[in-house]
Amino acid sequence: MGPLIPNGIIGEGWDFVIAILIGIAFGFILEAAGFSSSRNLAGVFYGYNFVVLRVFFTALIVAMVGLMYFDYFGWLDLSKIFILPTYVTPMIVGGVIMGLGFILGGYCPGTSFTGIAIGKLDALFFTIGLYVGIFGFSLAFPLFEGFYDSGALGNVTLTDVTGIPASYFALAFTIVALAAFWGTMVIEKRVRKNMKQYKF
Amino acid sequence: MHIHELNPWRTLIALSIFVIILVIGFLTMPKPQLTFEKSISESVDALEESEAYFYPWQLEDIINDKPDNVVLFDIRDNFIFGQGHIPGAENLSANVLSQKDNIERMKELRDMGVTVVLYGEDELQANGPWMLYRQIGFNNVKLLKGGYSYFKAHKDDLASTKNDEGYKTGLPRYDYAKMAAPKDGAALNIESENKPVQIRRREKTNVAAGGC
Amino acid sequence: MSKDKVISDQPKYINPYLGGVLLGLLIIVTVFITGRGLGASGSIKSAVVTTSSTVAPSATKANSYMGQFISDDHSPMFNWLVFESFGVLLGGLLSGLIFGRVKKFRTDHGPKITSKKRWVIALIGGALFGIGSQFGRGCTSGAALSGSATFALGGVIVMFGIFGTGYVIAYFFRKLWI
Amino acid sequence: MNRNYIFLTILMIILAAGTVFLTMDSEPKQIEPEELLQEIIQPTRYVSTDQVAKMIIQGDPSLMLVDVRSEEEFAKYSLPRSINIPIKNLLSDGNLGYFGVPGTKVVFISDDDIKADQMWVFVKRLGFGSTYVMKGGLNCWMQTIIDPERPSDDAPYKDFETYTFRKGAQMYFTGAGADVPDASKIDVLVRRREKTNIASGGC
Repeated sequence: MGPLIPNGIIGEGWDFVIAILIGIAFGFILEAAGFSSSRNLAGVFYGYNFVVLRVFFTALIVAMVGLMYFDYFGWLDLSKIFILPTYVTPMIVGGVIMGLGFILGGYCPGTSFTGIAIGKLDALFFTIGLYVGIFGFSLAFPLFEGFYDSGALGNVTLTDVTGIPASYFALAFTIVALAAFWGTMVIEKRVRKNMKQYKF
Repeated sequence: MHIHELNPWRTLIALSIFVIILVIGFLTMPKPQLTFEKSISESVDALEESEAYFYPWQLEDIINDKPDNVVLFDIRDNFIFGQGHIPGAENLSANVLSQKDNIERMKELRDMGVTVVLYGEDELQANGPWMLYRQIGFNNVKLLKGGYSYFKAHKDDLASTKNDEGYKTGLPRYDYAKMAAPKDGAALNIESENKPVQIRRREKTNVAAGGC
Repeated sequence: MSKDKVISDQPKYINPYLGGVLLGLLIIVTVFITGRGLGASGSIKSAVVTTSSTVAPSATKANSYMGQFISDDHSPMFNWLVFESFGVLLGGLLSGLIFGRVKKFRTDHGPKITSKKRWVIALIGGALFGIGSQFGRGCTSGAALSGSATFALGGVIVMFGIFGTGYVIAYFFRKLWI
Repeated sequence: MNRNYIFLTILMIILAAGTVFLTMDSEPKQIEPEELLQEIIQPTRYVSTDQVAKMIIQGDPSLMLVDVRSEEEFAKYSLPRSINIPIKNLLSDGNLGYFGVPGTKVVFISDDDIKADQMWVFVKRLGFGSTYVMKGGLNCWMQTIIDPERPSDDAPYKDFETYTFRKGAQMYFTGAGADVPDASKIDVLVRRREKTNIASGGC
């Protein structure tokens, strides 16, 4: 049955309507979960607020498990969905740079949009920074064009690389995530004892 | 300080909805009527089992005694079946094999321990359906060696076919290499010398076509 | 005791696990409908390409990076991710209105830094994130979350890259936040 | 309240563990038995020896002959341009890579047609299309192509056409520099009539 649009069940014309609706839901969830505050987001690295870890990993395991069931029911053909292409070294470097940007900026692109929506100036500056960064990247692109395309493995999944069935990864991620949830609950309590209240 | 809602009851509701969707998925999942019981490699090996075949000389007992534990199914179509078939055989045309009630019938026969013998005009015709039944777990289904045409040719003396090679398959009937070896032109043309034209009454229309 | 009372009067965020479950379901729905996951940084890229090609069309086309996102049929803004990001803005606004968090412009910053300093740092952080997201083929939502959810190797690499680095260097930037 | 979290944790682990059992049965991709049965009862998979001979002579690049006999037998005699995949080796040595190539027609060959048909069923079960069985197998090949029987003189004209083609094919495959028995008829073959039913006298 699914994915609906690539399979032509929903016409291409609905693409952008659906995009807006999905975006609204995405933005609502991010904002409602507290992702519109950079202090909440940065808290994950300092142990006073693990909301990022909780939302992120809960979403990850629910989506992973759900997609596997959907595939099994025949509702969704996992072989037809878009798999992010893998470029090993650029992705590691990109991840490291993004980690640095996350600590400094306190947002990631999606959350900065919700921050702007409720009037956070730092979110606005972060978004401007994003714009500047991507523009700078484009201008300097010829310098590292070779590096950008290095380590290409194509659209591979974990199963393609390791040969281990996807379900084992889903189970492993779930167990690690749940353990992290219980662990961070304890950490958060301890760290918060010494913290001042902050406004949001 | 608690800036997040700590009570997880809404989470529980959300996850329950997710579980309900999954349960619906399980319930509405189209359950296949048939599934492959044997893997490909198992099926390849199973082709060697002699108990999977039914031999022409075994038919004699069936025709004379009409035992309850063996059923003959003729998979040719109804019209050809009407023109002649093995005595006691039932017609089950290939194109109705996958119909639900026929599958049910096959399951019943399997559960009752009845051996089902499939045959077609020749062995080839029934080969596919027979293989499919074996692969989906009907181990009581056998294939009649030689098919109906062999039976028809030998129906008066089935017992003697025990020693006949005629129905066996998978054997070279010629020495291919020798036969296909380059010949000189003369040898080839001996048989094709023009004979004087004789007007004869043809016994069969397609004799000349040289069927195998 | 009184302090707790003040807090309980304030609007709360939803339970993080509820947010997670909903977000997970949203990813499933998104993949189910569109065959691909969520994303955010792609819309900024579209904005960059659009402004750049408006200001200097030929230079943009000549740029080997931006050039690949230009097509003659339609503007780069006419893109799935741009519409989705627009929806994110609306959704954030909606949630802010419902929970009473839409107020006048303000800045979140750690207790030890000023708002102005926070802006500069946010700008630098954003720029870094922008560069990183191009190398990583997506940001936290596009690559790390949706990518990992579809078991893509790249998504997992980016996810560990971001959070791993974050924890390693968090100590050096603690003054910004605590 | 903590009890609820424990409950959520357990629920999530059960859901995730459930996925491990889901994927157990979806090993190599194969078509549903009903679909296979539908394919099996179609007689369109059979091609005659004449058709195969014609394709070989014309050098049809889309033709791939797969001989399913044993290696020894294959070594003794095989059709030109055929490859050997005994049924037992179907799943090994990357042999599956030969099938499902767009634009090719795979024809299975064995001594008679049963083994080839069995191979066809397995390959079909794995979901590959464009596969055929040479009816009658090599025995029929010998009878019709290598040693064709002259039709009786009052046989229909079509039989003679078939015979002429087979005679030409005989020379092609045995490499005999024979005199053309009836030169005008061979011309008919050279003109490559696409639609004639050379299969008329078949196995």
